[in-house]
Amino acid sequence: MAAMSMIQALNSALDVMLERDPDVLMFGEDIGYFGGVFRVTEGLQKKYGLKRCFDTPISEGGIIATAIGMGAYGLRPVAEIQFADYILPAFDQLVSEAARLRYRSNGEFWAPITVRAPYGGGIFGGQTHSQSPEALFAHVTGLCTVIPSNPYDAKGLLIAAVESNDPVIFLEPKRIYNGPFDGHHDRQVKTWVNHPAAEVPEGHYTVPLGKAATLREGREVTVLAYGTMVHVAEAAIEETGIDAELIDLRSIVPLDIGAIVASMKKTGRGVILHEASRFAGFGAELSALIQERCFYHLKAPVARVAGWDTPYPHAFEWNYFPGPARVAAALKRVMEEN
Amino acid sequence: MAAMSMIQALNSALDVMLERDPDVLMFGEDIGYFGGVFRVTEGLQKKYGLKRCFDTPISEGGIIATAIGMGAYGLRPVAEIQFADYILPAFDQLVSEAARLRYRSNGEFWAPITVRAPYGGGIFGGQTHSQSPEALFAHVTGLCTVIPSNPYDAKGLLIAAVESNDPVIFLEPKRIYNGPFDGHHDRQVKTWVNHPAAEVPEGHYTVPLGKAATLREGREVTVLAYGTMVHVAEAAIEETGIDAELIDLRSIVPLDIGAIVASMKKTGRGVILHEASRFAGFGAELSALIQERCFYHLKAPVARVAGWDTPYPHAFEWNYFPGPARVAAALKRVMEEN
Amino acid sequence: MAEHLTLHIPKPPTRPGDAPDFSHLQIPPAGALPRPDSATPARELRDLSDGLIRVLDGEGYAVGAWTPTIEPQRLRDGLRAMLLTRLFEERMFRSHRQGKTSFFMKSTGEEAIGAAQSMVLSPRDMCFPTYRVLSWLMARGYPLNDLVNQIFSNERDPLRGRQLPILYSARAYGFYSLSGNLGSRFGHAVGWAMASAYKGDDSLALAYIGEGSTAEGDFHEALTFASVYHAPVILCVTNNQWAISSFAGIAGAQEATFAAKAAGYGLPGLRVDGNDFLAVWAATEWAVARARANLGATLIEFFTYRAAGHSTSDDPGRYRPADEAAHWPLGDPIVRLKQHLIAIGEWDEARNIQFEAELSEMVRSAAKEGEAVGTLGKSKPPVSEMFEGVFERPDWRVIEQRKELGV
Amino acid sequence: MAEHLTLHIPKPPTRPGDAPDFSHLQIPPAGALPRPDSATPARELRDLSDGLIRVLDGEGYAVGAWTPTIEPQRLRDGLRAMLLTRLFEERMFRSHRQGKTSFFMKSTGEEAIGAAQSMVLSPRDMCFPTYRVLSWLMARGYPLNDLVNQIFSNERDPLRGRQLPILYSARAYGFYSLSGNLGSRFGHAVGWAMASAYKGDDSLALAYIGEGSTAEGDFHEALTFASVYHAPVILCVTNNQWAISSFAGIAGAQEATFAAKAAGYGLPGLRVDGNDFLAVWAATEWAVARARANLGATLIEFFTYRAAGHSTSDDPGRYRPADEAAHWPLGDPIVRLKQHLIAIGEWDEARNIQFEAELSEMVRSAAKEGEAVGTLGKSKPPVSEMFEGVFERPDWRVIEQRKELGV
Ligand SMILES: Cc1ncc(C[n+]2csc(CCOP(=O)(O)OP(=O)(O)O)c2C)c(N)n1
Ligand SMILES: Cc1ncc(C[n+]2csc(CCOP(=O)(O)OP(=O)(O)O)c2C)c(N)n1
Ligand SMILES: [Mg+2]
Ligand SMILES: [Mg+2]
Repeated sequence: MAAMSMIQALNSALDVMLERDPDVLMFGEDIGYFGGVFRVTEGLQKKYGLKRCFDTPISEGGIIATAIGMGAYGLRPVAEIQFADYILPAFDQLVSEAARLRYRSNGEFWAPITVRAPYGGGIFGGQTHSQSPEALFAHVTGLCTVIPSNPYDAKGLLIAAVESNDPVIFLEPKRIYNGPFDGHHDRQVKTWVNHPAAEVPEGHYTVPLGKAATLREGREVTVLAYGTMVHVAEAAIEETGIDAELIDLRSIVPLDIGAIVASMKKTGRGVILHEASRFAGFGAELSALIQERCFYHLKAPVARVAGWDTPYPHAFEWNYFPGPARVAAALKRVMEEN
Repeated sequence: MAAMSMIQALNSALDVMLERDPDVLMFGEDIGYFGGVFRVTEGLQKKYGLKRCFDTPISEGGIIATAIGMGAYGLRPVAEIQFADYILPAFDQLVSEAARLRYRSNGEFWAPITVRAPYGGGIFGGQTHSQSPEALFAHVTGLCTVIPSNPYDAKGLLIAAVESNDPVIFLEPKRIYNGPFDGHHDRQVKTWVNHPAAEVPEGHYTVPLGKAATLREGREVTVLAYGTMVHVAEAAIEETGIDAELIDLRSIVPLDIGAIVASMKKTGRGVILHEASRFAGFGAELSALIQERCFYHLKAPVARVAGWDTPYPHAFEWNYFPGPARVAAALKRVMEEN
Repeated sequence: MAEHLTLHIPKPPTRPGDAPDFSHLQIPPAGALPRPDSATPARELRDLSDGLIRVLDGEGYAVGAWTPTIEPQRLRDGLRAMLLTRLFEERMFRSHRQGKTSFFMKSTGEEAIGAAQSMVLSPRDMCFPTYRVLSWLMARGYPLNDLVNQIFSNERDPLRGRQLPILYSARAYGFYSLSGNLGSRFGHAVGWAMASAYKGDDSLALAYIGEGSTAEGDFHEALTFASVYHAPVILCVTNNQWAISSFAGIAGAQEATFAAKAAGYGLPGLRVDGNDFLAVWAATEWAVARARANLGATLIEFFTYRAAGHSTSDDPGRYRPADEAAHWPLGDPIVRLKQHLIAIGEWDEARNIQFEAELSEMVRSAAKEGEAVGTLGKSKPPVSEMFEGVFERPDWRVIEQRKELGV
Repeated sequence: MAEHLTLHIPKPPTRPGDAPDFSHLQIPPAGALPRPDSATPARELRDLSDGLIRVLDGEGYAVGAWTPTIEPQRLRDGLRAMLLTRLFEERMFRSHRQGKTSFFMKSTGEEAIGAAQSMVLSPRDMCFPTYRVLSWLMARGYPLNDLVNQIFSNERDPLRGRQLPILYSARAYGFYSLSGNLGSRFGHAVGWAMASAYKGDDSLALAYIGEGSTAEGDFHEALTFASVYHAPVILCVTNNQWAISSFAGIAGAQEATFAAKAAGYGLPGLRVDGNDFLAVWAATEWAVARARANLGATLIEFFTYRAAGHSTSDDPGRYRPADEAAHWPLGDPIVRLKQHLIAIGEWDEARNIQFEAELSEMVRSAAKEGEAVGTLGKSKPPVSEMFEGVFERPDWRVIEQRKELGV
């Protein structure tokens, strides 16, 4: 067992899969010789050769189309999109092709592809290096969408994604690549060292898609989060002293509805978090599901804390980002009601 | 005043705008000489000349990129996408460019474009001629999304869209192009003739974006719908005899939150309808908003009736389509609770 | 310098009411072009993009360097596949008029392309089709019943009612899953071919795209990947002059040939008479040899004509001269192959009449059988099929919804 | 036929540790290519796509048919714009190291392109830039202060803190709004040009795209529309050999030139020495004349070299020989223009030294002024700016959210 950062854990997952399965290969912009702009594929081309991990033209649509064709042939391609913001030129490929291939061909063809993309804000990346498009994928029947919050999960989920026979969008919160981030941007930057979830086995293991993790049990309120917001939630819970149950969804499709409902029935109060802008974001689905399934247990309206309904603004990153103060305020509000 | 079908009303709106404003022009696949596969632009090329209404290459991304450039120059282009399903190759143009241009340039450039697309199911069009992608647009800050349910609104909303200085996605429920459709697919096909909303003035008028229409006042339950589902709702309300208030949202961005909240506070019960698949669909946002804003008025969980979470299946259209029986069942369920 | 700028909107030479006019086309005689070795560097092949590879002359004789060597029986098999396609499509088109299916499309005039290529390619190769290459399946003996059942969306529909008629999938016949959206599978062929090369396999990929659809970004992306990674793929543009109501000029045909696009990627671009079974065959053999020699992709433009309407929803008389099809200068591919077989003494009218009767009867009986199972709405797969295959294993949403629907 | 298929992955000739090697490049001498009239049909111009239009020879003399006629003062203005760009970028790069901004990118070695084109194009034309054509703005006298304030995202940032540094927008200077996503504005230029033609206006559009980004579908779509509608637009590929860590071969440069892509659209494709101010000028004049004569679009490939790292986040020593830039055979555009001015007797070293000092002082004082307003995080526009400009008029969501945030 070694302490790994999220980047190292992801690299290890890819390494393990390249080693185990000759049908696994990966490609994307700058991921070959250079090892990717975030260095997630560092060393893999050198270790496994040019054709197992290589650079592609700057053409996200072409990357995904190529991956789908390879997947249909029988390989397990892992495509990297350099930033999740740049996945949109491939949106039609993902929605009209990857997500629909199995269904429309009655299982003759399918797309066992994994699409990795650094995602989310908090790095002063401005509008086109900070977005969180998960809601767009969640609405598409036939796509899985995974968002890890720590190195252990990142590795286990990525291996599960690569081994899955369904197309998986694997969103990597880039702000927590090198250390957990609780939204206190003015405090010292942390690394993953000494974080319990940074203890990552060297070899093969999986974290199943569709299983949430209850990171903190609590009786008063349920907090649903994923990615970076899990750490923000932890900070806000600690700071408010509220006895909250914190659930890290880990994948939003498949969604662990059982865990959500059980917790909400227990606490009767809920706060949903995401970085993406609020309107028609994934929090809306969570809120609707809770309301439909736990209505008679609810003691207060379920709250959403999310990015504002504006594009991601460079200079106002910390006004936009739903940090611990906003989460704490929502927790208190939800506790005060009724 | 003339009785017009939705197609005629849309054609009339475009005619009025071509006549009034030399900066209005339109283009899309097969819309020129031929007048469009649904004939919405019929006669316009002949009347206004080749350059006011013309055919384009089959390239949705190119169509929207061209429209944005023209819009930035100062024209008011109206682009047709032949089916809403085929808008996805232009998704990046719409999200990363049209929606963000004004914001990122601090108002130096903007994209006063209207993107029309026949939309929704009910015509046995199979997977790629039946989809309802409105939720994907609703989540994108900077885009307006409009969905008319009748000829009068269609014309007034389309003129408002063309005159708007913001980019508008204008989704035309193709099943009601030629007549209202209440989901009783086994009954005789109706035309718009004699429908009150088919009385359409010849000239210029607008229906403002962001203003819902209360089509039926009621005290027991609020039904929120748009497009074809408005007619399904009417049928289901009539058939159940429940005293429902029916709100036609007309545009989902901007959303008439005032009308929704006022009605929900009055009735305390709600049913939300859309054709699109349920998960992370626009109904989720409506449900979440209601729950957040009307929690203490709610007598029962707000229900969603929507397409199933599968691709749109050709042979099972009527099993998939959320027809009057499913809506009626939801109405009854919502009335029975508590 | 002009007084002021003007916007150019391309227009076809003729419209309804005009006499058909193909005089703007430059049709070189059969046999005119040389046949460079298939290992020739792309930059030396540019002339092939502006010419037209033609083998069959006006009398049905094969002439010139591109003449392929084909066993007469194979030629008859080709004729059979084309004729079967023609007859089957006519029957199904009528079925649509009778309300037996929701939708149908014909490939009239383009049958040589799929038929010849299906025969040249090996069973291990994979074709990424458009909706207009049914002859590929016909040449490989795909069961007519399965086609009919898919078209009628009935209980025996191999795609279980999930897909619009004619959007077949037939993996065992080297025929990739079709879908309604244009262009988006062109790059899958490149990915497939790259996968085959990655594995040291010998399976090639072949993809089709309509000339109208070449305007999609996917086309360029596929060519770029094919070029950069030397993918063993044959990329085919079927230039049938029309994209629904839009003439090929709207896709740029007045500015350059579609084959000429190959040069920008360093690929050979062949321009081929698509109504000439032998020319299609020869060009395909050339591209196959090139791909198998690890020399990468070839772009082929098949110059042909969409003789029928776009689909059952279309009336071409609204946008082109009613009798334009009859004036297409490259003739009918079935007539031309038949003429060739007769010219070389391997066929005659009497056999042809019998042949046609046999094939018609096959089609008739397949249609009847399908009708017995059920036509649109009269029979369909179990409704539960709607919920299958969204993911490899159903998730709670489809399980719950299936329960809610009671199926 | 090969034994079995293999997958080809392109590789650059050298990597870190290797000696730089540009021997694979074919660099023709200056003045070698003819200059056909700008009304020449595209198909007669294909040789221009494979050659290289060069004007300045090794001694700084202008030679050959492409030699433009430029007033010496205009040449000095061009030199000024380039030098100012170079000095400004060096200063801001250092500011990034000092934490004064979040991000920066340099255009070192590519300054001739934006500068010459900005001067050839008229004030009414619109440029659709990439992030590497600051010299366009410099040539038009865009205020340095505004640049600095944008880069520092401070209170006076003309884009009100909404945009990443260097993603300027400057309508009055013919400079369209930049964004981080690559390629997606190339088609806007075509739309703009079509709009101008639609209105009978005389405004042209000019767009840039990196050679790496030509692989995006947007590139093809823009060329297709430009070709079909004869749009008065100049479409420029800046082939600076690198796309972050990926050499141009990953974008297809080993298979064909980028200029060669024009032929597939029936457009002229010029390949131009991008480090030669006079060649850039001449080629641009040619394309402008063509566009103004309603003869449509031109594709120009500028052959150049990205001498610096990709951005402040990049260390090119990780993927290419450390001293590769110094070996670029086409030299430094600033040095070459200066040498030319001296050769024709319109400049000397002494004036150059003074010139540099003046420009350095301008940059220094603009930087200082910006620093006085505030650097990253030390000063910013009012937070309420975050909520402005989403729509023309704010909707209830931003109104409520603004209230919630208390701004
Ligand atoms: C992405 C997309 N855009 C638009 C359409 C609508 N559409 C269906 S067929 C067609 C014309 C296709 O023309 P072409 O590519 O020439 O093929 P052909 O029908 O001539 O074989 C169009 C525009 C579609 N199916 N998919
Ligand atoms: C759509 C999109 N994909 C990927 C990126 C990430 N990215 C930023 S710059 C760059 C390289 C661009 O190379 P090139 O087009 O050659 O331009 P250059 O930087 O050399 O001027 C990449 C891949 C992006 N910004 N946008
Ligand atoms: Mg066609
Ligand atoms: Mg570059």
